[in-house]
Amino acid sequence: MNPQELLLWVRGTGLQLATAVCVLGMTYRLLHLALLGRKKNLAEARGSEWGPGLRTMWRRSFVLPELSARGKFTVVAGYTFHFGFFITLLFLSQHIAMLRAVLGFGWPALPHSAIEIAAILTLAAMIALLVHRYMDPVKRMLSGFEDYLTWLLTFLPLLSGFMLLHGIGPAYTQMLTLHLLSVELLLIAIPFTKLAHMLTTFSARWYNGAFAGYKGVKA
Amino acid sequence: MNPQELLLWVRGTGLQLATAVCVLGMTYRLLHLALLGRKKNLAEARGSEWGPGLRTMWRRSFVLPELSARGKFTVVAGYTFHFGFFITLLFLSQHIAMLRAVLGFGWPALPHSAIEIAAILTLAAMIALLVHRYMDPVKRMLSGFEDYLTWLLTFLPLLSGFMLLHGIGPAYTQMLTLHLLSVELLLIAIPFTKLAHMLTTFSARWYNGAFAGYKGVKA
Amino acid sequence: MKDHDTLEHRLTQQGISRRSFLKFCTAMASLMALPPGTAPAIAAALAQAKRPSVIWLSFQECTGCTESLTRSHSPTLESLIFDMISLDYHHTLQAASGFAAEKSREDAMKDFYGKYLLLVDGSIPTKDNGIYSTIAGRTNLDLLQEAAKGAAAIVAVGSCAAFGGLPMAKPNPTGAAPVSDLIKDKPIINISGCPPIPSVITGVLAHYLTFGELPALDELGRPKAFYGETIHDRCYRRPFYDQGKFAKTFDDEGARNGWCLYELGCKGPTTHNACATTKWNGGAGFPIEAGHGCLGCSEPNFWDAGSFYTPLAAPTSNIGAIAGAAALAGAAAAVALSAADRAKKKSLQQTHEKLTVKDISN
Amino acid sequence: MKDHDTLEHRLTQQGISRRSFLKFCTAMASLMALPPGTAPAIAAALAQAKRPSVIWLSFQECTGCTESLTRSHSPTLESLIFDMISLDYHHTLQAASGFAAEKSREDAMKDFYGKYLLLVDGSIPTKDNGIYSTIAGRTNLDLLQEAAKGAAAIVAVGSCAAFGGLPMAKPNPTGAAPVSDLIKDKPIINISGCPPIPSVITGVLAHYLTFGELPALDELGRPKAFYGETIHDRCYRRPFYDQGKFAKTFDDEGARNGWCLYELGCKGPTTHNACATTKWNGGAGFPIEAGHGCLGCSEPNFWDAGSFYTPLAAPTSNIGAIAGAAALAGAAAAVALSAADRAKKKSLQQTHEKLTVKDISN
Repeated sequence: MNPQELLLWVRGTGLQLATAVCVLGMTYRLLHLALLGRKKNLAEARGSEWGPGLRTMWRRSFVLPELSARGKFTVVAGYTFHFGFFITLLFLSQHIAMLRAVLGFGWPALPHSAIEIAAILTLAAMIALLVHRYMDPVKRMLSGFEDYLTWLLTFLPLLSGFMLLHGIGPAYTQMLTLHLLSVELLLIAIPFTKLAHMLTTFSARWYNGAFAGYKGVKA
Repeated sequence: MNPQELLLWVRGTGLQLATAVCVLGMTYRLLHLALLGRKKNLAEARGSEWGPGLRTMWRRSFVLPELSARGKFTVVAGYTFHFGFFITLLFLSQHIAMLRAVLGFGWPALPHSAIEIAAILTLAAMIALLVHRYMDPVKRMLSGFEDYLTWLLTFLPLLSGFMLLHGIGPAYTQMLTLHLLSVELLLIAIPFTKLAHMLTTFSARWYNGAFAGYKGVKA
Repeated sequence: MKDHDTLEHRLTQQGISRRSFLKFCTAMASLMALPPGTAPAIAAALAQAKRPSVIWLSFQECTGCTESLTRSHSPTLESLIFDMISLDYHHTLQAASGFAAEKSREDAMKDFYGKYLLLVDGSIPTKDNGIYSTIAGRTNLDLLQEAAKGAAAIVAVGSCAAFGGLPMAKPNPTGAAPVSDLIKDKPIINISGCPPIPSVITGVLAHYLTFGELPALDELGRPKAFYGETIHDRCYRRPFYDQGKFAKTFDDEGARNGWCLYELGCKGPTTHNACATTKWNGGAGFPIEAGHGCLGCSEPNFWDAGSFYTPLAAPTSNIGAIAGAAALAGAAAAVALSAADRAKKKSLQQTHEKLTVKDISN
Repeated sequence: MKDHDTLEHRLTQQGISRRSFLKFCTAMASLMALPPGTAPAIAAALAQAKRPSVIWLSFQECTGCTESLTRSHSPTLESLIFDMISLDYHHTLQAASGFAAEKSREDAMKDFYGKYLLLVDGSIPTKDNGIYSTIAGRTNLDLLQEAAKGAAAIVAVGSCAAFGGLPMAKPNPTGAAPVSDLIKDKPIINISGCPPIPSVITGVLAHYLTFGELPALDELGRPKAFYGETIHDRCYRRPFYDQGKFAKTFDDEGARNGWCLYELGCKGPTTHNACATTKWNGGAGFPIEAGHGCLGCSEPNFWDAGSFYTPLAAPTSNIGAIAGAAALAGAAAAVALSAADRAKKKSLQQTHEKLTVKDISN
């Protein structure tokens, strides 16, 4: 298999496989959670579920004052990483060109220098979080193999993408292949790992809010 | 004065003026400190001055465990900013070309992508330190006009240099002029502000170490 | 047709000055990125070079490669060199025809056994015993295998001979194959491109005549001097790629400003060739200069690498349909397993046992 | 010499086909970045354009501008246009000489008062009443002021006329000045460059003939269509600047690889001109393509902007000497003031008073 054939495979069959695994897995997980068949709550509802549920989804996406006990560092680096990751993912022109080909529509890209800033800050935040995870005694105790694996699977697409855009490392063909492969690995890992939190975190927040709302408690 | 004449002035007379002010001011400050005329220590020396002096200069350049009480954030952001600033200053090829023209010798440059990473992390660290200075009640109390001024004077060369390299903002001629002007402002400010610590901090550390060494105390 | 006199002698006969000849050698040296001092060495070697016998076989091809080479931009000298080494057998260019033509090929193969250069353009059909292309009643495969036996080296000219090209594109009805798939025991140099750049083949031949060996090759058998960098590496529109400025259509403002053609499907980043530096038609330009993205014609499988107008970042197969099917399958699995869980719960309830987390499907 | 027939008529007379003429108009439209639909409009306007009277005055110059223009790369059409509008008076190109030449200038100024175009190349000496350059006994200054009065517009051709150029470089012994410093009441267009690109002047004249007005100008009076971008913006070596790959000498590996010439003094980043896109000598190349950095010849004061071989980042004056002198002065001040402090301390000690921090110099 020459480099062009390998690239063609990751742009075609490879991406199809990864997408299939990711979508199938995540649809199953979410729907399975929804259909778990909890006991019907026989108590009279003292408030609505939807309003508080959605409100909690929204509110828990931002740092509450009482949570800053987690330490400013984790909060700042964590938010930098999540925001930077999504800016890089959704506003780099090459990514938009890719999404346009899949979705049929696109949106304006950010200038490359803005993406560059986001990407470098994201990479730096991820490295800092890894170092902190390993240095901090409590975090270290709480971390298992999966935590380091998911870190790596998230880091690789960012790193290979940065190298591709900056012409660092192997030739473009090989680097693009590596970048796409790393993305496909990430897609495949999502349903089987903690990375599934990218969707379940919102349903969990909704459930918490809705539960409190049903009981008439301020969520 | 057309843009070319202005650029010529900042590359010539402007830079001469700024250099003269900076060198004159700093030579005066350092030598004046050295000649302050302290009372001769009549006690017998119980140890040497030079060894402990130099050792302290070196040791205090790194974070001592007991100092981490200052807070991890300030330490990490502070070191990132200082190291990033000097990497950008000393290892960007354009800067080396400039220093070679002045000093008569140069050294190998780092690749642009490495400089870019250093520059973005430096800018981010400086912004984070500014926000922290303003948000933290203690730091805010301790900060005066000069602290914000020196922050700005340090930030502007980095920002204008980043914009120049990335083609953001006005045309190259104007942007290069602005970058050089910001550097000249910084040079002029050094002897008159806290920025003088870039040299005095080392002499102060030496003095502390030498003083302890003379008394035979472990510095 | 077999006067093996020196190149210098022939050049003088044709009225080519030594000055023009030296200019040509210097250009070749710089084209192949050899140190400047090499030019005199090339000149000395070329001047004394004996004319090697060359057999040129054309198989499943469109004659575009020959057209490209004979229309080289400084025809006097380059075509002379080309001419000098290629007279023994060439379908298109030779005067002889029929039995006489085949005879001259057989004579050359016999007389210069082990020493002649074999140039091939076009791919070779292999399906159904190769009957899809025959010359004088013999299949291309047969002719190639026979001619390859006595060849010193084989030069595969054009993407069809080098990588299979258009005839090998899906569904490849003739079972077309490149030379390197069929011949394994001879040095093969691939000069890919559809067509290849004329001065690249002249350069390779000049290198062979000068040093008596083929130049350094990349992992796909192409001379590194010409295929060592991508179109993207040397593209004059590269700054706009780096700045993220892209033409979105072929006639928008970006296209008029000369911005990068990546989003219009340019394959420059993954294509190794010298178009951006040597240019075409006497330096007049190359496709990207004319406002069209690179097709990637010097790379393997370029006809099957997705649309010429789809960005490199885009998938080459349908992702939406796969995602839809996967979502349906996932939903079905979730419903089925949840139903099973509920049934289990019900039966446990009837025996007054309790369903625990461990019991439900995951 | 004064047959004001149309351009179309003259072109037909000269055997220029309508096809060639339309090609020229399309090239001009694309050169000036006008919408594609403009080409027919230019053709229609140019074809019917009456030949405007033009007076060309040459002052302190080297004739390089005229040489450049008359050696334009597609001479048939461009020089025809040029020829058509420039016959009334031009030192170098006209057949007449002596009194006859001056007479034709005076006649043109009288006959077409308020309507003729004045083209100027070379700077104008102003020191000692401008005696450093005279024609027919009259100073350049005098001739310019007289000719400017009746001009519809003035075109300053070349960096000498536009910005003073070499004659105005330090120490400017003749008090040379550009046209725009001396004439304030007429529209002036600066076509800078040493020499300017031939097609730029043709383009400007075609624009004037088509639209009856000068094109949009930048803050230095240059047509934006040609001087809107820097050499650096369109340089084919720009990717290497962005990657930080620089040639360190004119014959190192970087130079052979075609890396950026910034460290060898290229002024491309601060130079506005069209060299990188229009190229020179029929598209053969431009200085950077020949391996030499841009001199910045189309910018003001380019002779005084430091060495052509000093990087843009480097200072243009001696910093080391200044720094040394400043260090000495600083040391002297510190020693002097410290001595004063010690003297003060001593005198205070004698009166048994104490020296405080507030007493010492700062």
